[in-house]
Amino acid sequence: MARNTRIIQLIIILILITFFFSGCWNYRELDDLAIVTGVAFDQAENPDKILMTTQVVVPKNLGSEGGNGPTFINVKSTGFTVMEAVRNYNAKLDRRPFFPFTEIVVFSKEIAREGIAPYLDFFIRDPEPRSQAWIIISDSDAQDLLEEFANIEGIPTRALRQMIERQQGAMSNIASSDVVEFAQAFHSKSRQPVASIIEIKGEGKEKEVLLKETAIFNEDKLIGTLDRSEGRGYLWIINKVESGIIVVEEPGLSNDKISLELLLSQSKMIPRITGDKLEIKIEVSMESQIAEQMGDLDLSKHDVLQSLERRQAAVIHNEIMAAVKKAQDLRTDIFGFGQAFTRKYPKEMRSLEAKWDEHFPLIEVSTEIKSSIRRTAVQTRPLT
Amino acid sequence: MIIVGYIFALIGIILFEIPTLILNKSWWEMAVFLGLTGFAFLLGLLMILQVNIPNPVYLINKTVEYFFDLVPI
Amino acid sequence: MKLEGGKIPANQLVFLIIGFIYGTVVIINPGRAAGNDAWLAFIVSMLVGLCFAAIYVILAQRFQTKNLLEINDLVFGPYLGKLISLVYLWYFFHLGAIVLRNFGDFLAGIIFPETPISVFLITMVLICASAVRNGIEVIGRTSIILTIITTIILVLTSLLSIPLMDFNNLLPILQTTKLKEFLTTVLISATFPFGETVVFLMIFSTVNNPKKLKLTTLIAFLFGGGLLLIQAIRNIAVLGTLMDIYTYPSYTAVRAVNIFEVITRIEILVVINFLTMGFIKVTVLYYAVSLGTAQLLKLKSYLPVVLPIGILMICLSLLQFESSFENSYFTYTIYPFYALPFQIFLPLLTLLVAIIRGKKGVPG
Amino acid sequence: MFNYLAKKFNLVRLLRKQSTQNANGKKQSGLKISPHLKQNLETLKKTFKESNDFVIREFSFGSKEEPINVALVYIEGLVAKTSINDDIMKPLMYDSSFAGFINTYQPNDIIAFIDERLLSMADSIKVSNLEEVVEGCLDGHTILLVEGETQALSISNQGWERRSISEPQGEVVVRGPREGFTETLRINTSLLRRKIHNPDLVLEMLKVGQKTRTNVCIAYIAGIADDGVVQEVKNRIEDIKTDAILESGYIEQFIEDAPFSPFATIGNSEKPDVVAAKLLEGRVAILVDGSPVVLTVPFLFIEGFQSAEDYYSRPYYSSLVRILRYMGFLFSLYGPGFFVAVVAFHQELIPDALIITISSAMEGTPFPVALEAIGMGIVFEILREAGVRLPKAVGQSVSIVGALVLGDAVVSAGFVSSTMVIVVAFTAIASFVVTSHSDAESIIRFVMTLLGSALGLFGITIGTIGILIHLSALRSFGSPYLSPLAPISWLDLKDTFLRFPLWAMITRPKTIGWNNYQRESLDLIPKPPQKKKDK
Repeated sequence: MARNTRIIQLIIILILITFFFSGCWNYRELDDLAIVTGVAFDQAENPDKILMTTQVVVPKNLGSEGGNGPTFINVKSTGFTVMEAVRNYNAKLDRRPFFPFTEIVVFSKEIAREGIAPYLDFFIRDPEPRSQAWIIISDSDAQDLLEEFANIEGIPTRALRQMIERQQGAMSNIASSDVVEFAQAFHSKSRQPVASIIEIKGEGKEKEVLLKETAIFNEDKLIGTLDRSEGRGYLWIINKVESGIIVVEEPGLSNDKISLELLLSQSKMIPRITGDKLEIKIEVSMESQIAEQMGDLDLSKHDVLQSLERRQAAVIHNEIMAAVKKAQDLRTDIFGFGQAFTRKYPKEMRSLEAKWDEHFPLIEVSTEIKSSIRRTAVQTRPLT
Repeated sequence: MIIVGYIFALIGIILFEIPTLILNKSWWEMAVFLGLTGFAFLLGLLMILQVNIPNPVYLINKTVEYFFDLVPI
Repeated sequence: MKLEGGKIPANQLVFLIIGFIYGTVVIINPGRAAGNDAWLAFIVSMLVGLCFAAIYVILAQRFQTKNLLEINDLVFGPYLGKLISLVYLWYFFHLGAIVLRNFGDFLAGIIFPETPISVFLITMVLICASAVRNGIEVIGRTSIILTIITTIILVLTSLLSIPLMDFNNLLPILQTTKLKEFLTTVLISATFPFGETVVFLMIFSTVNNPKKLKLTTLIAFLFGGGLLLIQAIRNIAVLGTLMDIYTYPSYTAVRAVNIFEVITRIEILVVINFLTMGFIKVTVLYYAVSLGTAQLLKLKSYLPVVLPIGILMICLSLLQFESSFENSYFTYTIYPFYALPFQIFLPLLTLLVAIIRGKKGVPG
Repeated sequence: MFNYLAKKFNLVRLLRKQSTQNANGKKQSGLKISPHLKQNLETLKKTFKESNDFVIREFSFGSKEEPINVALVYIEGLVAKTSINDDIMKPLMYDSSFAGFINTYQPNDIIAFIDERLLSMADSIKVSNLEEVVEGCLDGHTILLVEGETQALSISNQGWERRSISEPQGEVVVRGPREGFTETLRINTSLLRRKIHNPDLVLEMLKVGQKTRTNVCIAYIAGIADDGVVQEVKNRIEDIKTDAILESGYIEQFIEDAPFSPFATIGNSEKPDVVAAKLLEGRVAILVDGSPVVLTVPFLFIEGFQSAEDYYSRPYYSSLVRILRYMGFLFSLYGPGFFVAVVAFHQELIPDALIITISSAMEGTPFPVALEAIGMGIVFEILREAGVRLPKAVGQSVSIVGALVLGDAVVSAGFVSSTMVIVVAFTAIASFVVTSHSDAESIIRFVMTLLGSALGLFGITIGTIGILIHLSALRSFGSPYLSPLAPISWLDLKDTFLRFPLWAMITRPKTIGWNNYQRESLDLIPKPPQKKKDK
């Protein structure tokens, strides 16, 4: 009996004390917050300062009974550091900026060339921003990407994010990474990060944005780009190709093309050290189906199919080798070959790792591609 | 403000414990309770008033570091 | 009259020890220095911890129904025994304050940045006090449910973060870290959390059937160690090279979970784990200190000392570190050596003296 | 604490004085029946304070010369009049002459003679005390007093208006018996007897309430129920010194283990099959005259999640339903609290897909979300109370007005956000899933909402730990309240989250009926019939 009174007393005291002590410090209503969906960094006029543009949604105009006003606003602020710029918002915005729903982080090319690590620290250290925001390098000014352009989503940042995620699933020829992936690669001694580049075309109402190519970095500095086929080469190597179209020429005399739709792909890198030589073998095994045929060859024949498979393998091989060549020319190990060596030859790598950028270009890359064409979709023979 | 709350909390604790102790006539327990509470209260009050109190952990740090120097690892 | 009349069955002790071991490790990562070998370090340190625990169990079984303070009295005589008991009590008390502080640092630093740390300490101590006042039986029963919930949450978060995992991150084994770093990690995680189970010498005496203690402790260590292992593997596999730059790797690791855009940011589950397990850890230590103090002062009941000790614990935990940097310096550098005497030397000494002097507990 | 306060207000001293006075003033028991009929009747009249439902019917029979004067006393409305006419008065006044009564008449033997030869009533006992006469009257017996005798016949022919056995409103089942307990104790015990045809079913009668003298029956199955628990129940009931027991709820509140806990530690049911099942698990049932609600002890936390129907339908679906019940319970505890905590402290937890929807709904509502949650909670409780108390037809319209009109108007007027209405409404529905703990649920829901709005999820977790501590400290007649979860009992988990098939529930609950733990044989699992090997 006495025991139970005690508990009640304690609960009462607990409640009283929680109320007494919590002046509700962290209490912030949803309608005190400005939900940030995207951030863009540009060089401010003062070369020491950062120009930070933030996209904030206006929920009032978005909901089911929403009004007709703009669905988002872009707010600019400057500061010597990211955090200072964030604080400076308070002088500009009627609500406190709230970062957990940030979906993209855009950097202008010039900032990317100087290095983006200082900006990323905020996204990793601070508990608030989401570390899964996509990193985008803008061809022109970063803030322009947050301006309105033709899209279905209604909010530019959302549209950009959807584009990147769709692109991965449907095309797989431009690599992208989020803040954590970028930071992991940047932090690692034997791997370098990549990101997507988006460019703006047209003006005013005609304005549209498109995913252009893959940016490759050395440490945190942008040093080059991979075009689309090199981009897919890169993705083949790191086993991230999900889908895509491989266009091969029809066997025979005509120049007609056949589109092969990728169904399945799996790749592995196998490092080997023989003496002083570093070798790496990329094993790709993939399956595809014929999605489209422009010519009129009967594809149901066994040897035709085999030759198609060979052509397909050649295309993949070329893409891979192009990507490797580009990276080796730029001396930046975006593929994580270093990591692969470290896992297999930790002892040898201890000496090599220090001068990895010298060893990396010397790696001999070979491929082994198991290419197969499984189906011909619903057609077995061409229309003609 | 904090001090007022603090004193209220203290009074609460005393009111919470004392009746049972009186009913059971456990005087020694009461003495121990009051002594400990008094000490804790004083310590807390000093901390609220931001008086510097010697930190026992520094002592521990110093001692262990002394042994570090003694035994080079 | 015994201060604690309650008895707990051996299976409750299992949960209590698991909760205690998993305690603050949910958030604080003792295997920081070992990088991607942390999981291996955990296994080794669990074995070391088991050796520690063997001493405690042998001691407890030798003296059947006696708890630590009574053993000290019996083995070292009333005066020296009291002194040693006092030293132990200080250790438990201080450990409780450290755990509390870790708790407050995390909550006030990450989850509620604008709220003063004392709010969390006071609430936590209050809830622990209510558990302590209810006695060991209630603590045991509460620990069952909390530990089961925690295990479920841990497994769930690990399963949900499988898409983010790259098990290659676990490789290469024992190459990137040097032997010294590895051994340091083993030492750190043997003293924290495994060696801290020395506090159970205060609780072993309340177990129903002391014969089962060995098995119980073994199961608890294996299970608790298993939880740490799952967690360590998850964190390394998800975070990879970034593992060592984060203060709270578990928290960061599950942040990235995103299933169908609906199950996102489940790191709050980790926080809940931390709260419940931290509660068990603080409660056990708090209980040991309260009971010990009452025993030392020959009180009839330990209830009156519970709240004052709570206030003192809050004071100490606020006082001891100026900042979380000092906290982590202490935890990773000083603490292992500070804890070793309590965790291994004193119990070993007690056991040896007991054997030499032929002291034994009266069975029953 | 309450003792302390009572002392403060001098209540204790006052009460002591009162009770000594009572003891002095009361001393009239043990009055024997006197041979003078008139005197007895006078005393009885005085005892009943001339109440007009107390009926005395004096008549005489036998020979004209030596008529035997008798009197029937009873309380109008408690007895079956036709039975008095046909089975008591008629035999005495008519049949007595045929029975050769005059010849064998012996003084001092007349009561026995009437009892043995004349009365055609099944149940009659001889009483020799006026106290017993009064008691018998009050129980609905008809008492036959005879001039010159120091004994009286107490004839049991109760017959009062009673409600027929009907389906209990509170526990409706789709599959299972439709009968429910009624207000009459005897019928209730008979319902139990009809379920359990076993002499081991013990029904012990007690009278509780100094003024109401209510019959209370303790039922248990000897050999299964724990003797200690039975004794404890008896002791606690006998210790009740109060005026009135009007409903089993009175008994519940006087004997429960944790009077300050929001959780009930005594179970109740209106269905004989449920009570029979609990008796067979080793529990003790308490039946109270005048109440269709039967109490069962010990009551465990998980019993709130078990329903009779779980055992009547097949195990898969009942397991699913049971899990849903736990989910509903959790949701109704944490729904508003969690929502407030998330919206006011941990906005990052809201899924991407919902953040815009929720925040646009929250936009422009005048009150802080915590206040909204608490206010809507109160509105819901009011609506529920209004709906329950009113007659069915009106009650429905109240809930329609409440749910549809009020809910819709509140949102469109912009007082409360639509998300909050959804949360509160769903919470409300979820809270109907587990009815046993519904009062605790409402209280804890408010506490959780407060904690959630003060400290976010930290507050909720702390509150949960607090409730867990409280629950694990509770006991119900010796059984830990949270058993079989804590202390954990692996065997009993068969009937906790999942309901195992009946043939797998071999043992009785560990903390309750363990002194006779096997309830069925081991190999009851249905098997295909053995094939004959004749071909």
